[in-house]
Amino acid sequence: MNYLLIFVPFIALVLVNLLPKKLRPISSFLVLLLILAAQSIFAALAPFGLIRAVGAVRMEHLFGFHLLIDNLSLLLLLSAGIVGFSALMVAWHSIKDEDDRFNFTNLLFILLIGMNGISMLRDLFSLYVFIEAIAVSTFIMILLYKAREAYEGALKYLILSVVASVMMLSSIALFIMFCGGTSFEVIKLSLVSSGALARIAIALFICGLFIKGGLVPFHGWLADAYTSAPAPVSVVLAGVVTKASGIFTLIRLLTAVIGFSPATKDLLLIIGAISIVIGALAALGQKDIKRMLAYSSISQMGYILVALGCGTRLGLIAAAFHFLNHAIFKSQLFANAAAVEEQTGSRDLGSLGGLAQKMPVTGITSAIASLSTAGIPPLSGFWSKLLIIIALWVSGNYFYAVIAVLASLLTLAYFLTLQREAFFGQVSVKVSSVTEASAGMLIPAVLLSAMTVGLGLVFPFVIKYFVR
Amino acid sequence: MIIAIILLPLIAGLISLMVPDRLKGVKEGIALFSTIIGLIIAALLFKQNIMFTIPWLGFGIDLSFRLYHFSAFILLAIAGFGAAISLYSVAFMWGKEKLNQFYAYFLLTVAFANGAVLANNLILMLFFWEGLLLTLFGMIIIGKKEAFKTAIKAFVIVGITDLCLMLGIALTGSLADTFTMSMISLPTSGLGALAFVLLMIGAIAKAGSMPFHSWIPDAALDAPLPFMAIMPAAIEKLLGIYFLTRISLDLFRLNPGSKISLLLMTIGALTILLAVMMALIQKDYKRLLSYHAISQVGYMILGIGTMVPAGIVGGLFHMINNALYKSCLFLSGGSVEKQTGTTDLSKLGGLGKQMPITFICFIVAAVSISGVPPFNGFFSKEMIYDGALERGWIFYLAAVLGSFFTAASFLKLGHAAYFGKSETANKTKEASWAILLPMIVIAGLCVLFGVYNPLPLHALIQPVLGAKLEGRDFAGLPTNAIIVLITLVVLAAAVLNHWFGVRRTGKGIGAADHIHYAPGLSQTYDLAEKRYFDPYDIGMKIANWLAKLLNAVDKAIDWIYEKLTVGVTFAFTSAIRWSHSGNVSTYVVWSLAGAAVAIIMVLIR
Amino acid sequence: MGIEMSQMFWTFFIFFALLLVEGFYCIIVTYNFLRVLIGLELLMKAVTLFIIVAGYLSGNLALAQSIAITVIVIEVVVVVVAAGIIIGFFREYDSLNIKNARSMKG
Amino acid sequence: MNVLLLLLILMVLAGLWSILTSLLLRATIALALTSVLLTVVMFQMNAPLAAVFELSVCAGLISVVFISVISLTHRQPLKEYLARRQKRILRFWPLPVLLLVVGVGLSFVHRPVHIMLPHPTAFGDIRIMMWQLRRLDLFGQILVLLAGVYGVLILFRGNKNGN
Repeated sequence: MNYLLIFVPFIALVLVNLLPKKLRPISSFLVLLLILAAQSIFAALAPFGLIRAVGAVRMEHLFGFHLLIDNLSLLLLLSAGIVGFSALMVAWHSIKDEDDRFNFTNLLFILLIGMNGISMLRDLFSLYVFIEAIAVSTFIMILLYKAREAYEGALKYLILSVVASVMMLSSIALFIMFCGGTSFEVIKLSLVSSGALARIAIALFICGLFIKGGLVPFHGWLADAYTSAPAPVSVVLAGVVTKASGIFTLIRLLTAVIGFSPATKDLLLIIGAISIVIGALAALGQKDIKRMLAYSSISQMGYILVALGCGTRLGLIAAAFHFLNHAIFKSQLFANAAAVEEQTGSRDLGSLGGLAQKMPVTGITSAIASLSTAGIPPLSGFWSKLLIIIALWVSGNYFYAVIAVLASLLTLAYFLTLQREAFFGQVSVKVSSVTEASAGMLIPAVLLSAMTVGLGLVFPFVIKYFVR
Repeated sequence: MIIAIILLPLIAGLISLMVPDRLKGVKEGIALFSTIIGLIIAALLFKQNIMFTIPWLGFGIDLSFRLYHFSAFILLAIAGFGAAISLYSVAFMWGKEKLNQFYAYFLLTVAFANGAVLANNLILMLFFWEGLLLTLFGMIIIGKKEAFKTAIKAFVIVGITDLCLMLGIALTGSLADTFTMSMISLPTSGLGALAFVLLMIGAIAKAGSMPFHSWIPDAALDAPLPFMAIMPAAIEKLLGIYFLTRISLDLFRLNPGSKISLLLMTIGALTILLAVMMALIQKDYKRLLSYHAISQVGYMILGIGTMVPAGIVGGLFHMINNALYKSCLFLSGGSVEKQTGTTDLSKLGGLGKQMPITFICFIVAAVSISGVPPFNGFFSKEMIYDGALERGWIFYLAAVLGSFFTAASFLKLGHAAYFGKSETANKTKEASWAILLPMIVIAGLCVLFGVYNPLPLHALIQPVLGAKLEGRDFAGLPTNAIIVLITLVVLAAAVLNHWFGVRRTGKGIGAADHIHYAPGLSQTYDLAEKRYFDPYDIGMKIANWLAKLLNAVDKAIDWIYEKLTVGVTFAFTSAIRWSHSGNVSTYVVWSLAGAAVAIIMVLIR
Repeated sequence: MGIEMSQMFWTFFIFFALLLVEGFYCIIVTYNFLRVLIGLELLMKAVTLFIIVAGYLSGNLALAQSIAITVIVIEVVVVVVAAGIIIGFFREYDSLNIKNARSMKG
Repeated sequence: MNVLLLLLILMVLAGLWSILTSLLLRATIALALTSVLLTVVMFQMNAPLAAVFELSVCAGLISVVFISVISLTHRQPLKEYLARRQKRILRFWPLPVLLLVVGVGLSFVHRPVHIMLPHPTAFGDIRIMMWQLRRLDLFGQILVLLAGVYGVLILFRGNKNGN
């Protein structure tokens, strides 16, 4: 099963490209949709023992490397499946040109393989390679339409991404020198006896991941890249890609390799708190829907980070749960933004207004996702924030707990601004003839907001998923 | 059994959500059936004691339910209202849109409320508590087209207070080292006080007290009427006061002299007065009632806040009484709306003849809420007065004043709606039996609980306090004759005031003018009028001014919710925006600086 | 080996650091995207050097070489993609000046 | 060791040249020179395979890429270029100073470091290492290359609208 998760998409990618030209776009779309759906179902059901990971034993000799699935991997597999599915649905309707669409599916294939790889890897350098594969395909995805702005966003992302690579590779070199290898077991074994330079290596790698995940003050590229990316790309980018290469890898690293030392905890807490506050404040001042969502993304990553910074099991569960929630509601919000942009041709909050009357489904779903992000009960986002705050409080980080609560008010403030400017109030002149988006755009939004509500309502069972 | 009462409405709700709108009668059947079965189960469960715990998530979060006399009593009340209101909804909502959603939310509300009452674990309770918020959101949003904004407003206000509740629960849990409610007993000092206040905010916000009330009047206009009868008037109140009583009596060791008690009483007194003054100037049937729904909570909070047996028993008794007469009032409003098509008081009038049964039910409920003996509101209010007087005359004064205004506003309401004339009055017919039956039953209960008050007090309320009752029995007639006398005087004053008001202004209730300006009467009371005129006018001016001020306060609360955050953070925001210059070099420098700081941190720790 | 090894490490480390300083300085100070790309290249050179040094000093040269080769492959892909973006940027703005890439701010 | 030291100093100087020179073409050549020097350093350190890669890919391919980008984009008039040349000194004079300060400063730091010997399971042979133990990296490389291929397809394809 483990190998299938990366080889099936790979083989499918190759096969799809061998097809006659006419068949390519539709077949690649359908195949990828199928794979994503299968992956989501697998990841959702696997923890309950409903699907067995079959045939995982003998394959190792064939490929000669280890891919291990644990519950953390399933989390990323699930998020990648759900978000990829939604992005693909959005892409099918918002990308008009067939070639562009085909290129998008191809790159999404690569992203999917990359993320699946990341979820199962047990080697620091292989992790880096997969992260880089994701990054390269992301640069290209941002430039899918070759829009004027997109060059700027892609270049900023590229430059900071190389800086991140430099940090991570230096750290890998230090690990080779002071631990004698790059696989998780080797590093973990020798980390105990290592000195200051190994600790610097850890810090460097974490900083590289911070850049990839867009935490303050490493976040400069994030808002520009998200804003300038085409609609379906920003769905997948904000929903899971940067989180997979940044935050997820960090969780993996912390749990499997380096553990929680007081210094790491402090680092996570401080960076997390700064990200929460700065991200939320920056989002408050935005006029562009996507940019606002991008900054909100930074702030939400901060929440995950402070939860990790507790260093407790509960904190870890909270972080994982928030990771999933964020994947769901943020990709949904970007899907909504895509629908708004598609129908009105504008993302500027100043020129929108009263859209809830014209686009009721988009209005309600985006309200649900916004409120979930802000941690308004009983939506799923509330539960993860509750867990984060409890985790912070129980582990004695009262100051950070208070920051987390206050910042969730800020979150509420900027989302209310968004709702008020875009969806409430008088129907502005510009949108007076707007109609609801097409069904294809709405399906992911409705699906994802149903998930938000559903996860909130069956929270007890969801949390069991993570406790396992 | 204990699980069944949660699961039954839950499943019924989910089923009715799936029933398409075309199939008429199916959803109604499901709702009626499940609520009546629920009522039977609740009756069977009554007087039982069950503890039910299965270990669950770890971290002290267990699937733990506890049935004892208090929760059984609330359970019974919820089931009763559920049955009555589902019967009413069948008639009221027949043929409207989005019925499957309405019944689904309604049944889910009942299910979550049952769960919240039964839960013996704070986190589990919070879970059900939040479920209610979702159904609240859903209920409002299926109303009118503009309901979207109101729904968000309600969601945000209740959501924020629930955040407080959540913090309170986290704090309580860490202070008490357990989330199991029956094992918590904390002092209210230091962090304990903070925890109590946080939990209290959640509880009184659910009950709809000031300053968390402002969504209720809006929702009164936008949401379907049975929703108002069940959510703000009955179930939320029951839950909020239930939880407030639980935290004040069980979870925390409160004593009468404490600051917390003072805080509760102040909130109660302010809520009574401010909301009732707002009610006085309303011109819409439902909106007027919804402000009373807020004001009556004040009595309960005041009663429980006194922390003396008379007050607590009074508060709880008032809770059940209020649920009765307030839902009866809302139902009467719905009946009027159904028959006349409007709730605007200036368009209503003369309905008393055309809708006699509704009128009688309204009168019963109105005199109950005004505290006229021997109806139920009278007895519970007397107890609250008794308790309040024990703690300070100022609270007593507030309660009595509130009573005065309550009576005055209901006189106005009844006068405007049921007496006099209007264009539509003659064409109006009495409502159908399914609408009348719940009203009659509830009105009957109002009388029963008043005339034979030992029944509710002995069977339902006094066991809750147990040893804290100090052996006293509040059943029967009130013991303090002076308080009764004052009450009667106040009621008489209200009637007088109404009479003068109608005489003086003649507005809103214009149909009654000719009686008051009849030649013989006006000369007889000329002198009295001259003497009474000025204080009354000034009084009314002050009242108006206060009402306007309160309106401003109301607006200000809205403003804080919506604007102030933006204003305060604007400076920060613009500074941050300025620093994001779009220059990639800057971003690289930030990253490097961040990495440097990280490395230094790692090295020095 | 002890002290001698230690000395060698610090010597190599100094050169690694100098190359990093050059690279970052180039990224931060120059106005031309191609020069920024040259700065990035210098950083990658520094890192490749450091990886090989790590393998050389710890006797783990096989691992270090295989890692270095992978890094070089990735590096060339990134540079090619970057070159493509820069050419597109030039077509769009008719200039390579980095100051043109400041339209998104705030 | 002395040879290594010399090569490294040369490498830093070549890097410095590539930054300080005012002509882009020269900068590219300087970068290639840096690459070549790195190759020699790698040979000196007994890493021939990586060295060959570095030489062929970095010194060769990347230089070609750079030069083609320059030829596609470089349209600066000579006058402007000469004017800018004067200002460049203002921006770049701190670099050599900075390098000196960093170099001298770091040379005072001599803490003993504990270098770990290779893990017992590690293989000394690069071929075994690469083809048998690090297959996942190879798979990752294929992914990166695939992404690069799509990048070239998308980025170098002319705009459909004919621009």
